[in-house]
Amino acid sequence: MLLASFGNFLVWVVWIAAAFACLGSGVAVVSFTNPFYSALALIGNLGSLAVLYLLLAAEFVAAAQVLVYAGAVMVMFLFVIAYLGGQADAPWAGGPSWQTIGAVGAAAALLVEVVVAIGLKAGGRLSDEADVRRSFGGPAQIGRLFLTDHLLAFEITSVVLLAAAVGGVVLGAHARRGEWGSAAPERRRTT
Amino acid sequence: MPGPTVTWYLAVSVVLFATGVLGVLLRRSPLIVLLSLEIMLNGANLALIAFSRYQGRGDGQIFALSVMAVAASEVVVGLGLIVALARRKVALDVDKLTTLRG
Amino acid sequence: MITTSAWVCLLSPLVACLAIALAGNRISRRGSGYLATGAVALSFAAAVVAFVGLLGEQPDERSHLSTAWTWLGGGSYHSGLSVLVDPLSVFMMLVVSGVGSLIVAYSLGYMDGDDEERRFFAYMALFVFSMLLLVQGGNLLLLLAGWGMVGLSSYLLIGFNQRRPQAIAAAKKAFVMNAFGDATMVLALFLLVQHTGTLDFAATFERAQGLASNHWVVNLVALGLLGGAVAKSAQLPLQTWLPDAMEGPTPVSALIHAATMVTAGVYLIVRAHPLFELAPTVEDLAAGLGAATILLAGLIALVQTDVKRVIAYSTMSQIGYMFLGAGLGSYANGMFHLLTHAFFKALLFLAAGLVIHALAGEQDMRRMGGLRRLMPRTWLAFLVGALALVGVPPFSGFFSKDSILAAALDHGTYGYVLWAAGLGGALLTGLYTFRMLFLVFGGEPSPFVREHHHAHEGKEGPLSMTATVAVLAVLATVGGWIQLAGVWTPVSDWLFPVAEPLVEATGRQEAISSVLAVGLGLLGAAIAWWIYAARRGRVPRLRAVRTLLERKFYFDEAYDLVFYWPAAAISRAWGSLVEGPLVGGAGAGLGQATRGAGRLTARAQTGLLRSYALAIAASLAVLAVVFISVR
Amino acid sequence: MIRTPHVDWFALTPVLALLGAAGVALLGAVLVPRGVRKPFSALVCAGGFATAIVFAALVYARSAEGQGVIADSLLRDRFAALAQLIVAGAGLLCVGISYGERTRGDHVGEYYALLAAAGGGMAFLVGAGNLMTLFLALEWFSICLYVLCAIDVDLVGSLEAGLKYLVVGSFGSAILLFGSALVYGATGQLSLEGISRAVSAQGISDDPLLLAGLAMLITGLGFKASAAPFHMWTPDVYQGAPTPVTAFMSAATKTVALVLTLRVLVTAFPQEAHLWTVTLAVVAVVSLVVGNLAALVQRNVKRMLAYSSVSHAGFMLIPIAADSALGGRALLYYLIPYSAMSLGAFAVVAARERELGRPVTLENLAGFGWERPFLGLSMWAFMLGFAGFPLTGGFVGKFYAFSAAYRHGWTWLVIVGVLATLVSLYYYLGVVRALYLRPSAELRLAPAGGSPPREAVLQVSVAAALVVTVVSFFAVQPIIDVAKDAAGSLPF
Amino acid sequence: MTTALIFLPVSGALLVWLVPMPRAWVGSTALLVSLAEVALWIAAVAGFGFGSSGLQLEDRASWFSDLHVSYHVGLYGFSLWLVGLTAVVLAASVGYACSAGRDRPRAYYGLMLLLTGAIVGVFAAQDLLLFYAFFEAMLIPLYVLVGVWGGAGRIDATLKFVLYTMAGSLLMLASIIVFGLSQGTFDLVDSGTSGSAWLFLGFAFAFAIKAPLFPFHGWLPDAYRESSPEVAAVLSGVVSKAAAFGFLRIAIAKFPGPTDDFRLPILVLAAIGLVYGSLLAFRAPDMRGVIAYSSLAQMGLITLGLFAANDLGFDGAVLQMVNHGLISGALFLLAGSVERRTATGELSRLGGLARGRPALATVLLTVGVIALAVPLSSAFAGEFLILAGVFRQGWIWAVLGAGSIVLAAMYVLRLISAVLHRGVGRAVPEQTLDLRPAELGILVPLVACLLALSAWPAAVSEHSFAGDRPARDVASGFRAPGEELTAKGALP
Repeated sequence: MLLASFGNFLVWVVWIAAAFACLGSGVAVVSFTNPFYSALALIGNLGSLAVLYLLLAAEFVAAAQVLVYAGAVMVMFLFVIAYLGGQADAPWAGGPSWQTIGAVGAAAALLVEVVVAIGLKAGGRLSDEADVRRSFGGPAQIGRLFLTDHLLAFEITSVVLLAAAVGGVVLGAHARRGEWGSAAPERRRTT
Repeated sequence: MPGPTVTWYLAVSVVLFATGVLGVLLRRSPLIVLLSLEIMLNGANLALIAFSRYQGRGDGQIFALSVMAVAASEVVVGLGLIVALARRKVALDVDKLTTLRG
Repeated sequence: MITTSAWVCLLSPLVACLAIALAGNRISRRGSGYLATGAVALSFAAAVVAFVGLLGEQPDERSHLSTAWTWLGGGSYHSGLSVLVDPLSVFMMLVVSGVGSLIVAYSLGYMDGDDEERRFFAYMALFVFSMLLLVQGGNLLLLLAGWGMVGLSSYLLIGFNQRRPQAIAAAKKAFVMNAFGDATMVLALFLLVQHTGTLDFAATFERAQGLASNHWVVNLVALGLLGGAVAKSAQLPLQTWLPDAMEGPTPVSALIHAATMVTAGVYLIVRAHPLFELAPTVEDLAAGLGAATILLAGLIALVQTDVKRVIAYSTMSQIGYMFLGAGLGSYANGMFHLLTHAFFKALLFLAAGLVIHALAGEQDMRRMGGLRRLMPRTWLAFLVGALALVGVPPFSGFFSKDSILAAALDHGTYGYVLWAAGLGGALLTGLYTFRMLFLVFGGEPSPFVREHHHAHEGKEGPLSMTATVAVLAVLATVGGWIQLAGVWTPVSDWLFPVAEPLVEATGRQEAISSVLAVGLGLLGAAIAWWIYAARRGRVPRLRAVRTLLERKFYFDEAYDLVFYWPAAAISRAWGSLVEGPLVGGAGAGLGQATRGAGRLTARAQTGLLRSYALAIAASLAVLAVVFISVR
Repeated sequence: MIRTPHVDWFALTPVLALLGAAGVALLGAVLVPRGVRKPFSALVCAGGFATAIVFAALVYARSAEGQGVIADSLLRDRFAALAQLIVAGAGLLCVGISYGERTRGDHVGEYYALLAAAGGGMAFLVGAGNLMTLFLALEWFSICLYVLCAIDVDLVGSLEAGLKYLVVGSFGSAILLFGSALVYGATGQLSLEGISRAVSAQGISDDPLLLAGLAMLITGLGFKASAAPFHMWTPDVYQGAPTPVTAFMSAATKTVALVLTLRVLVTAFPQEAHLWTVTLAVVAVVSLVVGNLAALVQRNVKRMLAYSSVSHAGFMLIPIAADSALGGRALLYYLIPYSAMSLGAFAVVAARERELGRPVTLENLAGFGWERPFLGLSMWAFMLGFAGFPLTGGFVGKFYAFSAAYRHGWTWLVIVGVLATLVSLYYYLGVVRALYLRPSAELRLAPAGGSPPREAVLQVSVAAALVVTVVSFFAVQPIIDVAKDAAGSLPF
Repeated sequence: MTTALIFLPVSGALLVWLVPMPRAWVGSTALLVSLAEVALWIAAVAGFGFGSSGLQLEDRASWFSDLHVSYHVGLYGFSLWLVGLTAVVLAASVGYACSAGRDRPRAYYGLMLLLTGAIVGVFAAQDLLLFYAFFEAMLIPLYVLVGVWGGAGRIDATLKFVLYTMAGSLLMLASIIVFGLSQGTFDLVDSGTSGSAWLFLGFAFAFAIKAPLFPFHGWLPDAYRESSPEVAAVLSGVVSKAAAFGFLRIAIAKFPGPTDDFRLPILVLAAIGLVYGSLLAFRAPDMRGVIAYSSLAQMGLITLGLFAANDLGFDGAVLQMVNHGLISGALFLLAGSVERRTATGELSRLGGLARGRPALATVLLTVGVIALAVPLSSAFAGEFLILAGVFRQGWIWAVLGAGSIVLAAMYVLRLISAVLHRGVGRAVPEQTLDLRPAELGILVPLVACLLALSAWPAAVSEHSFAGDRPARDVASGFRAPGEELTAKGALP
């Protein structure tokens, strides 16, 4: 009993730490002027999210999050940022424009609305969660689901990744030719 | 004292999502916009996993995993575009992408 | 037999008209004249046949309706394309085709050399057809059709000289004023259609009796018809077109604006007398208008300088007598005067035509004079016409006009007024007629005459012209002898089955009227002699009166003021205030506004990616609020 | 031991045909010699779409009763099959339009591979049976389209279009995803029918989470359908993207998005019909207003057509909002001539663009109708079809759409639609005016070396679009019968 | 038979477009086809049972059954006359175009023939949607005919024309949908009557613009001035009759209640239009302007007759439709002939054309005097019946009508004298030719028709409706006695 409540206390501590890290790094991503720092902050964000996933009994997802997301994807990000050189822009520079006001307003409105929705729901039945087996969220369960009910989702995911890869190749490939209007008539004249 | 309920996780996910929205709406650097999009997707992922736990069903996690892959794909294409734009010597500022307008 | 000849009478001028129109250059100018003359003569022959045919029947059987086909039908209303042959229509057929053939023949000479002779004769034939349709039409609708068609041919013939702006203007004026009359008539017809369901003469008149108690309807019907009659016959207040119509060639003036068309109003009143009799007020109005016209036209005629205009005013004045008679219910006398008037007025016009012809188209009396010596036979003919006009026995005018005056005496107090007006008219008639006679023929030849007069191969005109004038002179002399009131009344008897008179003057009334009328007429002539021939007196210098008369009592100006200018002003105002800004502008304004909105919408599309996302987020925020709050 | 589920491969054949074509084309990009690479990959892609058409028709014929595939993650029914037919047809025509595109350069193999892949994603999406496959398939074809839009990497406009599409599209997708998460949280279900069942079983039709999720789903779908106010990416992307890609997007993406909207709303949210019908009606009205007004002032033809597609989203949302079998029929009918007209119109624009070597505006379209009688006539027909004139299926489509609105009791929506049509006439006829009424002397572009050779393939595509546009007016009955059966798959 | 009447010209159009032939043959082929149409119409008259009521020469085929829309055509007496008017005026117009010569003959004549088919279709359609389809289909060729072959201001004129017309007809579409769906069928013969004022107004608005009635005539002056003369002849002579036909066949026959309720306002508008048009015609500076505004006046008059809603009014209106069609057609063609000779239609620069040009003078004079409704002319007959009919609704209408006869005399005479008479105008060259045989060959038949009608107006007025009671015929929905309303299409 005591152990359980201590466990819960510990969970709370971890949760609070992770949640604040998550939110803080999220805000940092949005606020840093240098994309490089933003990207680093996002890595922190992803890591803290992985902790939250663990608390939600999603071990496999948490692992994937760290490995695939924070690892592979963000490395790519950092490479590109390094390649392009960080071009900074100040999000709040130039005082509030209508875009800024609208952005803050819309984001705040969405936040409030969903929070209100959650609150209304929570007043009802959102607090009691289902009992789950220990294997919940483990690789075995995930694997089974991916190969049975969600086989198609699995396959689609691969197709999406393949398409993105092709896209990356197409867009990243070097090919220099003229622009509309200038190059085209020239070419025609030579043929 | 029970542990944090789904509601708390959801609150985090919503704030995260809103932060992402704010980033997309405010930032002019396409790189940071892409990062903000990632934050939005992660907010959604957190919600999915929280609900998955709440409902006791695994499909939310499956969904979240797929979303990760999708997010990666978007990043690939997005970065490719940004690189291509940078090669065209276009300033990396979404507010300067206004040849198409009106 | 009778109806066949009536159809022949009606259609032969139309055929001639179409033949000339279609033949174009394939027919010679002369040929077209002969064709037209022949056709009208054929009409006359056919009219005579019909006349003889009717004579052979009992008086109360003398009515034949022949329908070719249903001309117009709508719902249960039908009007046939039909001719009516009865004493009245035969009477008019004879006058129209008879005088018509004489005048068309006269035109052969008068129009000789004009390079648009064919057109002239086609129009003339068309006119005769129209006039015959008017008098023969078997129902009110066809009467109206003829009514309009004579207006049309009158328009065409007045404006025959297409290069003369005055001629074109006069033609338009005549047509439009007549169209006004047509319009009132058509309204009367609508009333009749609504209340009787038909326009056939017999049926309409019969059913109209049932409307006698409905004063509004019968009065309005009669008034509408009277409007048409007044316009066509150039009576007050629609008289102003007739003098202007003298722009037409002289034979046209003789045929249309003296002998036939302008008297159609009288025919209408007589034909539709059952309707008028239901509305005695309107009848009195008709008589009153006639009387007023007598005086007004006589007065204006005193100051006219154009020889044809003087005759035209005298025509108005004489038709005033006919209106007086018809309005009083003395139908046969009105018709009789119509007949004699056709003779002597045609004669006057044609004789004047000889003069004009000889003077190369000059019509101003002030430049004439002394023609008696140069054109003695013409002078004689003109004198006969003048005497008949003034009503000196034994010339034809005497017999017809005085009976009308006598009838007025049988009409109570109002009758006395009318009678007095008629007598005044007689005085004026003598005055202006002989003024004209003396101015044209009297005295020594003026310099102008000496310079311009040219004899036509030593004669006073081509044979076609002089012969016609001669015939008409004879007719103007003897034409009245077919009736002497109270003694010898074939005309009245002939018309009795169609138009039973309402008044019957006594012998004493006849005698008093005759003596006074003749006396006053001669008095007028004497005054004219005193001033214009003997040059012993002078015209009183009444500047105001003179101006009033010369401006024809300001009728033209008044009409311009009341009708033309307002219409033109409204038209201009609508054009600039309604058509452009409202009608055209409404559409354009809406279009502009829409395009403006479009420009604004497109401006919202800034090209800024972030604003696109913001639009989505903001819409989502709104949508979610609505969903959560409405549920 | 995992028991692999039974897979109804037949239901997947249209998708697989396209995926196969994409794969072969991709291989061709590497293996086939440069000289024949273009005809090869085009042929493979066309073959893929043609095969997909055949299979979709077969699936249609053999799916009188709808059924789920693999735990209902994919639905095999006539509704999906018909939509696949339209998508595949659009893809086939798009191949014809693309063939003459010059600037394809080195990436021709990848281009056709991505086109086929996008087609495959769409074909999958219309059958999506749960929110996960829905989101994934949406991303599948979206990512392909992002790349396709930007494939003219030499053109800043194309890249700009690609980036805008990517950012705004991902933004929309993220919203859709979050909405899916909320719906999932509220109902515990991902499958569309499961959601509806759960809602009625738990009596949570007024659940705020569910409703917030629904709002987000509608936003995400409205974005894909380019309905105002979620439309703002459309003009820029349509203008900037290569014209054949724009043609494909305007026809196929719209078809898919609208079909999916109908399916999701009707299948998963029948209990919320009182909310989403009104919402869609309002969105339709806003789309009509915004699309038509903004199109009025456009000079660039592609941009004008983009706004016109916004307004057509409005028109086609009307029958969806009507929430009835008639509405479903109306939508499915309307999509057929609409897709044909849209493809055809962009095809003509592409032809002109290739002649001139510069973007097509109303000014430089002058006299085109006389220079190219067939293309001009076709463009005329497409414009009239957009404007809802008779002799084109656009007329019958509008008629059905309005009928559905009236049946739903929304006469006001009919009036709005009618007024919007009136406004739209101005710019549609503006194109006809440019084609025929303006003398071509105003054109100062006389291409050096004479006009480029006529493209038989493009002309055939335009002819096919024309035939569909016109025939759908005369042969309403068979098409409506098909649409009726297809709409019958949905639980109205 | 009716189908043949509709599709003979359409197939002629296809013939002209598709069969290769020398340019010179195109015009004569088109002329031949339009003459064949006239011949076909004569055959139809010969086989027409004027005595019996109900629809004749009927053809029917289902178009799409779920909404009960069918291809249903047939003729009543009055439609037969209007079809004849169409055939004759279009034949004359095509003939005129042949004699004048037109650029791009294939396109031109094809469109003219297409227009013929569409107009005949309007008069024959017995299904509301089909009616609408034909009604709109008229606009398609007209838009190009006015816009391409018109005068300097043609582009704005066409735009105005089309937008105005469509504004009305789209509202009509809304009305059609509501009416058809609420009746359960779109068939005009099968459907019953409706008491809805809004629907009535929808239809009335469309027809009021098309006719046009005051104040919806904003498009009229430009369209009639800027189009080529033969197209103006068709516009004012025939196309405007489609509106009058619509009033008669749909607005009045299907909405007896609202017709009663709105009689006064419509009569007021018609009467204002009559006076207004006459006054503006009196002021118009050019030939076309005079004819255009007189058309406005005449359409007002016809509307007066229709909304008199009694035997005389209906008969007169039909007669006057035919009259005005022929008159206005002939006048526009004459205006065209004059403009070809003098290069202007401005009255102040014309004049003196009569002398030495007897054919021109005779024809213009004849048509003119018929136009001003001189008694004994067919126009007089028509006006007489109309005004006698409307007289029963109130004397004021007839008084205004009669007043307009005077005004008509004023403006027609002004026109005639300004063109034919007075001194020779500045714009009239000395060697100006008379009408050539080709022109006479076109105009003389028109004039002959008018003269024949003048001799026997009852040919039309008594053979337009069944029996002696047009009003009853209209009220019964043009059904043969005893033929009951078949509720074939009624929805459950």
